Amino acid sequence: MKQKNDDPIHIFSRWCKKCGICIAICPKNVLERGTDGYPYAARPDDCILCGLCDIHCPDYAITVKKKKDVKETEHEGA
Amino acid sequence: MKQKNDDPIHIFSRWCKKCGICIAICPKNVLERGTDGYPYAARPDDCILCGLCDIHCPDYAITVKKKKDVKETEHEGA
Amino acid sequence: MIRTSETMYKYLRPDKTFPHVWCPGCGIGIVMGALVRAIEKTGFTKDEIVLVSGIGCSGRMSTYLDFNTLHTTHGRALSFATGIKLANPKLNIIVVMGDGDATAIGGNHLIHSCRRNIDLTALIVNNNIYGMTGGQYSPTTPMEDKASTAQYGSIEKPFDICKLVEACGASFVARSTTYHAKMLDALLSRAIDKKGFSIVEAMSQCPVQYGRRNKKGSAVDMMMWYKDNAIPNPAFKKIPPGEVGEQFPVGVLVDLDEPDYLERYSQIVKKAGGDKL
Amino acid sequence: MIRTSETMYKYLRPDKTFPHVWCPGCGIGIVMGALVRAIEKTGFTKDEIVLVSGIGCSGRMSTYLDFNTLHTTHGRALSFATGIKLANPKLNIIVVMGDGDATAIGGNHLIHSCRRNIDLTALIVNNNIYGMTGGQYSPTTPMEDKASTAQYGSIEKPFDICKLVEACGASFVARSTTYHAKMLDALLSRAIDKKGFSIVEAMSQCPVQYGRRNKKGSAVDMMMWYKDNAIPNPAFKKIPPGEVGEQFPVGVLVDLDEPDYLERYSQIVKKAGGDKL
Amino acid sequence: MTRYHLCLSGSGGQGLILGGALLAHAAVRDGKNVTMTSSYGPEARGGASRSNLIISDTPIDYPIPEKMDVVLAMNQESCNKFVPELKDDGILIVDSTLVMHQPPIKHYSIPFTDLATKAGVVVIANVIALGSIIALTDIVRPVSLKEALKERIRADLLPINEKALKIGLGEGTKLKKNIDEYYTY
Amino acid sequence: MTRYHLCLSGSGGQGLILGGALLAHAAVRDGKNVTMTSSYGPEARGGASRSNLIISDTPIDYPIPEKMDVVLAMNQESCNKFVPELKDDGILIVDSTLVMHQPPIKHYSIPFTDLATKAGVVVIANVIALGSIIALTDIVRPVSLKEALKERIRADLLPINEKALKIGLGEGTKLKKNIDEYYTY
Amino acid sequence: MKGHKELLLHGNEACAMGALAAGMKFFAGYPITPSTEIAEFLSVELPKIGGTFIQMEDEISSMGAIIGASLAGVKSMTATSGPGFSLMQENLGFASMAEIPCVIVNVMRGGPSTGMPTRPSQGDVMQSRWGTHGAHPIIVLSPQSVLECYTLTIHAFNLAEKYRSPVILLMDGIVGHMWENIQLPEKIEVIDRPEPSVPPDWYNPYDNLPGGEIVPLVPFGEGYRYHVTGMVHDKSGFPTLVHEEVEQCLDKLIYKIKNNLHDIIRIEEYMLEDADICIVAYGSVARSAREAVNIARNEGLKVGLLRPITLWPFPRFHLENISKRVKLFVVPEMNYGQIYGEVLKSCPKKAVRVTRVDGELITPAQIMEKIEEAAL
Amino acid sequence: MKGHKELLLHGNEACAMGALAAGMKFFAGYPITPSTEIAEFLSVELPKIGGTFIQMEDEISSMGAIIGASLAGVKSMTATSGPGFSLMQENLGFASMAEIPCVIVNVMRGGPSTGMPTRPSQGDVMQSRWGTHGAHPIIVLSPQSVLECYTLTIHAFNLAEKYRSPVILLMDGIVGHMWENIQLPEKIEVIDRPEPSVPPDWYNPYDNLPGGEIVPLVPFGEGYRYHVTGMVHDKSGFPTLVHEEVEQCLDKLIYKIKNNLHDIIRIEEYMLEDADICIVAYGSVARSAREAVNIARNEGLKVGLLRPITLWPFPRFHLENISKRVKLFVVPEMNYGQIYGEVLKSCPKKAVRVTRVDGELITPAQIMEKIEEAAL
Ligand SMILES: Cc1ncc(C[n+]2csc(CCOP(=O)(O)OP(=O)(O)O)c2C)c(N)n1
Ligand SMILES: Cc1ncc(C[n+]2csc(CCOP(=O)(O)OP(=O)(O)O)c2C)c(N)n1
Ligand code: SF4
Ligand code: SF4
Ligand code: SF4
Ligand code: SF4
Ligand code: SF4
Ligand code: SF4
Ligand SMILES: [Mg+2]
Ligand SMILES: [Mg+2]
Repeated sequence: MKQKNDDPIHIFSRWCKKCGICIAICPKNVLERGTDGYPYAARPDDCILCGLCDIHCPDYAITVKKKKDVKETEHEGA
Repeated sequence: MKQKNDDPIHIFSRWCKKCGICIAICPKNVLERGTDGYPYAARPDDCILCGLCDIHCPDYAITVKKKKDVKETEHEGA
Repeated sequence: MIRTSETMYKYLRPDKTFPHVWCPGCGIGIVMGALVRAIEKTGFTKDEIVLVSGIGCSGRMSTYLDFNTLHTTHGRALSFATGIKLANPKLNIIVVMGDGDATAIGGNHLIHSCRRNIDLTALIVNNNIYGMTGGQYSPTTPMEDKASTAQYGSIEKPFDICKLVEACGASFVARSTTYHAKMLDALLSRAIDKKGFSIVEAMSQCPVQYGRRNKKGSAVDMMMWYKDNAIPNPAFKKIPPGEVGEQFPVGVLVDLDEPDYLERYSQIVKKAGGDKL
Repeated sequence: MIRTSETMYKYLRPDKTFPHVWCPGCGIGIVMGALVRAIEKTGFTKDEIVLVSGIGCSGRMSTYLDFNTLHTTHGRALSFATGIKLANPKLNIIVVMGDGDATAIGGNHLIHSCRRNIDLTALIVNNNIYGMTGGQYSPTTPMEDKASTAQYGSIEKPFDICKLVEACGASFVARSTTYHAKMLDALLSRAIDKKGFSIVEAMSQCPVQYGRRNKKGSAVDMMMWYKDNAIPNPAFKKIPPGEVGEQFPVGVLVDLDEPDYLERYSQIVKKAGGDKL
Repeated sequence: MTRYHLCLSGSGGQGLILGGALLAHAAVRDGKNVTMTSSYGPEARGGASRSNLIISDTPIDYPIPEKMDVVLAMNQESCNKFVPELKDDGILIVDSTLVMHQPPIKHYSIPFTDLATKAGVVVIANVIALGSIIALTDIVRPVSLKEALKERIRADLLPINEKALKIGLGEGTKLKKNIDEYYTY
Repeated sequence: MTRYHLCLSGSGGQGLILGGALLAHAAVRDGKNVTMTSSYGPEARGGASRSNLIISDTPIDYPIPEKMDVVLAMNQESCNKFVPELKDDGILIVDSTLVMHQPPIKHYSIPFTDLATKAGVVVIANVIALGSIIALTDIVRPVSLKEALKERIRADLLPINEKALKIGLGEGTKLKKNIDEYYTY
Repeated sequence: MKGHKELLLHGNEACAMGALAAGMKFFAGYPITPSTEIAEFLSVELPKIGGTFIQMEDEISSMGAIIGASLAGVKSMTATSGPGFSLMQENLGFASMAEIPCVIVNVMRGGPSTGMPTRPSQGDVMQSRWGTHGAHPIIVLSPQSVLECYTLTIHAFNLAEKYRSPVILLMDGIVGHMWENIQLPEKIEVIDRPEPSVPPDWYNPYDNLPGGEIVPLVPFGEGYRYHVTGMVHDKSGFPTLVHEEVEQCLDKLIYKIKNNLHDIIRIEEYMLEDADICIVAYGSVARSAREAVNIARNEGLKVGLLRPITLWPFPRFHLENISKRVKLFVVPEMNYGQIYGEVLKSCPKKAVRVTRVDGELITPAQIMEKIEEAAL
Repeated sequence: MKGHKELLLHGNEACAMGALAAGMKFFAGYPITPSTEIAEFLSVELPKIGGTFIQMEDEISSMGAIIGASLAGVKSMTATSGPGFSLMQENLGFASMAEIPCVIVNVMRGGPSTGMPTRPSQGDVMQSRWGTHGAHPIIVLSPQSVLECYTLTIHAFNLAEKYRSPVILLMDGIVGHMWENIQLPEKIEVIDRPEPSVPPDWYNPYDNLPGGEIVPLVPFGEGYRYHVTGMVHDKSGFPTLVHEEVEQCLDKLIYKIKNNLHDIIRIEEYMLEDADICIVAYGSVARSAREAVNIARNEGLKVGLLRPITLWPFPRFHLENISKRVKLFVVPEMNYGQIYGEVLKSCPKKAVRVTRVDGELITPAQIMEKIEEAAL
């Protein structure tokens, strides 16, 4: 699944082992398993940047932007 | 110290190590340390045959007659 | 909140191969992430940290992290760590052990480290099994669960690690799970900061050797089980004994304020006049 | 009441040299007397009893008593005993260990025997010191007491053996002292009769290696100290924590009703069909 | 005297040791002598895994096959690593689901893992591969392998494994017929 | 060349290792070479105990004295055991408090333990014995032994030990003067 | 045509089956690669026959437990690899000293220390002889095939009972982890513990009987109450320091083995009759060596093989006899030359070694290289 | 006239003092007869200089702790006897493999097993070489006197640091428990751990440097973060199975010792120049042997003594040189002939042994008996 550059979540599939933990742990149901087995952000806009997927990924394969980063971006955008 | 044959307490000095435990433990103050260091029954008549000296001797060197034995003897004597 | 993935790049050894060796869904990676976040919080430099590990899946942590690392013999990590700490008290020592490592072959060193209150941080990754050697039962495998050497179900009563170390006098005892990863890093940073022997038990899923054999479902299912059964200690204490079931307490379980071994040893040195040199 | 001295002739090996090797006033002899009375009470024949001991002053008991006796390596008595018991469940196994034997080098076997609830009776002769090797501190030497390797006073927190084994799941735990010799034999006979792992800690004076160095007076003085400080458990529980001081509880401390290892193993055998042979 | 050297290679969880054992069992049923050795990564768990077989009419002394008649490579790493052990006229079979960079020599390329996933469970990829190997080489008789399955596979898993064998045999037979088509360079 | 072989023997608690060390120290002060070896019962604690000394003007190779110039026996068992090691003209000294059956050879018999008890503490019997030995043999100078006491004995116990030495020297000197009287057969 | 009971077995599995065939009913162990399959197999099989399997807390206690079980009259064994074998040394010495029959399997992996857990080696040969403190005797057997994993395990139990001694089955990781088709022998000899020939009062468990006959070890609980200790003991089993008793106690340990070398030592000779060069090889390496012999013979070189099946006591006299005939010994080993050292003791001038420590089996070609060098 | 610092010392005490003189600041141990005095002495002395004494729960952890302390940059040691030495074997192998300098003192008592705790022996000589699993190197020194207990302990620390290796001081119980007047040397050489010559990024703790130079071990915490493991490792310290790296790792262990035999091996020769018979003896037995030489010379027999001070690596080349000159080697030992086995490797036809295992020192007369037999 292609990742967009401005997605708050970035999945580094070279390290991902497709365990699905991130998908299950996300409180906002942002992530889904792609047909290739890798997770991807199906609903990136729902993401609240809580970072739970990040800290629960056993393989450090998912990176969530920090809230601050995003806020700044918002400011810039505003 | 000589032991009398009818003493309720018999001290087998070959095994005794003169630790003094029997003397200290006796509730009736029956035993005393002789000049040779070995305990002896200074007041045999005060003995209540409780057996405490017997079970506390670390060297199994002191034997107390069982109450029954004594009673039987008494009967015989009576 | 510290994010694992970013922080990780600072602490992972760049010359190691990733993804790491642990199986898909294995909790050890989550625990290692929490450990790194905890260290990041404490502010210690990499040079000030020594990571000592035993042998086992969890023992492989020492290969990946860029500290002074020591991969000891099976079960003996705490003795090696004791030597390091006493020889150079300035170092902060974290000792990572598996449940087998810490409580089977290494049980004696564990109880004596508690007793001595030696200033180390022990992180026990409890996956209820010997992972590395292929799934034999460990001293924490629940009764009746299966293992490669317990095909008929285990008949041994498991240790409650936290209770055990409490009885031995450990000054800080805490437990968390891979589901409660944030709590885990918070506990770990407290444990590292604590003077004296501190223990954090991290319940961690082994989907491959333990989960599969025991029909515990996927890694996700196992983490959800932690979610359901790990109860914060204050709440846990309120559960009537008859209703505990499989639930277990998490959070800080013991936190004593006692002089550690080194503090006491320095008194000895003073008595002997060795402090005047 | 069973008298020691008489009973003793039935159980002492006639070809051994007496008086025995223990120092004048040493409590081990009293403990051995209590053990013999306890066995006499249980009614087991000498052939049905196996006495396993470790290495140490207390370990010498196995030389003197006319049972099937095994003097193992230091600290490992419980593992040898485990093998005997599982191989022949009909035998009654009593395992005599010193405090060092049982809780220093042998600590791991102790905690695992508790956990497995293996049907053995452990008698730990706790004299708070390594007697045999000349008075080095043991895991039960009280803090600040002196020993040949703690000339400045010990800085290690001692184990409370009974608490430790309780946390490991032992099914019967009791404590007495040489002063309370009658209680000791009563506890020992209960322990022998108990199915499952049972432990009796016998506090025993070592006037020579521990007492002398620590100005505890004679053997008699040390026993009187036991008299003053050993409090029957029910009464002990009522002492407010702040007022406990040096006092410690004696009597039965734990008595659980749980299937022992062999009972559980027989279930396995049944499952596997091995009971049909 | 016929003597075959085989190497089944891949990663830890792919069941290549079991695969080797099945093949070995089948060979024994065919009256052959067999040795099988295996190797793993640096510790007991994880990393690369392989099993090496010798199947021979005569007793086997030195039990390590050095030049291979058949190499099965179930992932990229083992493909890279073990191709050099192939005899000049040896047969290389790769799992095309997992081996992206296929070596520039003649080989059979079959998507075992995909086939397995489609058939229902990924773990039967090994048995599919076995089916293909024996279809392509005649090293053991298919019926012997079927017996071997019966002997070593848990009853409830037998049907799916038998299905796998069939799929593998089918794929192998197809390739054998159209051999040139399926060689990639 | 003078060379003395000594054996101080008794039971575990009688301080014979310390006694040997004191003697050895004194000999070193006198400019001699010394070796001292010791032995115990079957385990570390309890049973018989002995220390063996060689005191010599020249360096010592083989450190075990075989035939003794002096044997001190502080209890019955060691008396029985070590008398055979005495040279024909060797000197046997026994603690008559504890050695009931004295051997039928020439020897000095002194109630060391009784003397010690009378002097206040039983544990100084060893030092009394040392005093007697050096009075009877001139192996080391009394002043050297006094120095040795200072070096190895805790300050608070020094006076009683010095007293013990004096008693021992006195008893020894007495015997030496009246040598024949004190031989028993 | 293959006969009956043709099986495809794993070396470790064959070893476990051999133990069962020998009547082993008690296994205690602690998992370690590459020996774990033995425990795993027995954890399933022992309950089926009412035997005992227990996983202990470590290797020290595993060794303790099998000694205990043997004293209770049950044939017992443990299995481990290098690190665990090191931990067993103290209690192994106890078994030697107290003359307790038991079998210890060491499936050798690459050492020292944690080394290479998944790679085979022959690095513990000297340790198996000298690993514990003090002079002690030991019997060590080395199988070369899956079949021998089975038969030598049975033999190990027989020797253990016969000589009241711990016996070590020293498998290299290749043999332990190899699958091979084997035909189980139809008949096997199983030696059980003999009954005592004297009543309890006459029984001295450590007596020196005339002619070196070995006193049967009566199981605990059968009325023969006696004492067992790791201390030097007299004939009744009690500690002693009496000169003659000490010597008798220790000498007997050595001589009960030494006096029975003919019975204990097994070797295999292959094409040695007319050989100029003798390869000395054991375990899996012997297979490479046999192949090397075949190759060499094809090239017209007179090469033969001596395979010590019993590694300890080492078949020194066989070697000395052969040394009178051959010009050279070639000793290939998966270590730096441990049995090579033993060969040196007989003929220091005539021996060369082939070593390999990287966890791969020595190849016939490597051996041939040395042979051809020598043949020049 | 006696010089300054004339002291009467106990062997164990002298050993402890030697350790302090060498800069040892960390001792971990578990009491055991006859080594306990070393711990007792150091428990008093180490606090006085700010050093660390710790009594561990057993010997396994004692060995672990001294490895840890050494990694933290502090010279460390432990002391034990047979049973404890057996328990230390696993971690001793770790120290070999990970190349951690440390000193282990084994005061040998009668074995095997609990044996004779209060009686001396030389029964652990082979164990000190081969006690742990896997091929590993080791350095073992054997003092003959109280003075050497002091000087060889210092030497042991120096060798440990120089060769990054555990070094064993193998004392027999006689030497350890003997009192003797000694004169401490005025000057001693103390080798401390060298500083690294490269910055952290360039540091490979297990590199094979040209010329066999040994990489300094930088203490943990000084900015050189690296990995230490008991697994076979590459030059940076991480586990490897790559053929060349495996060989380099293991070969280096062996060759760092083998290439420095001239520096490591110490021997003493006494009256050997014109000798027909050479006694090979070490430890306290060497003293009996020297007396025997004197007696023999008085009788006109040309007898000399070779005393290996370094037991391992064994001075084989010295022996071979001497063997060209002498007719016979007589090897007296307080065991059944362990160094005798090494002598056999050089000259099997020329060696006889004198053995004694009852816990008493071999007498000069016993040695003379063998010599006179041979002289006939
Ligand atoms: C002395 C010794 N015994 C046994 C082993 C084999 N071994 C390696 S790891 C391990 C147990 C692993 O279990 P655990 O400690 O729970 O760690 P996990 O793999 O589950 O993380 C064992 C038994 C060994 N390396 N050393
Ligand atoms: C492996 C090993 N380490 C050390 C020793 C030495 N040792 C013998 S008994 C003993 C301790 C004795 O103390 P304890 O167990 O309390 O028994 P006690 O003598 O006090 O009754 C020690 C350390 C040994 N025999 N074996
Ligand atoms: S948790 Fe990590 S490894 Fe697992 S699927 Fe998500 S990104 Fe991949
Ligand atoms: S940051 Fe939170 S909300 Fe966003 S994807 Fe991750 S878990 Fe879901
Ligand atoms: S039996 Fe009782 S009363 Fe009598 S002497 Fe003994 S202790 Fe005293
Ligand atoms: S208690 Fe026993 S040993 Fe002690 S003085 Fe009394 S009789 Fe003697
Ligand atoms: S075996 Fe278990 S613990 Fe080990 S890496 Fe795999 S999942 Fe994790
Ligand atoms: S040393 Fe202590 S424990 Fe040992 S016999 Fe003497 S008094 Fe008893
Ligand atoms: Mg685990
Ligand atoms: Mg004690």
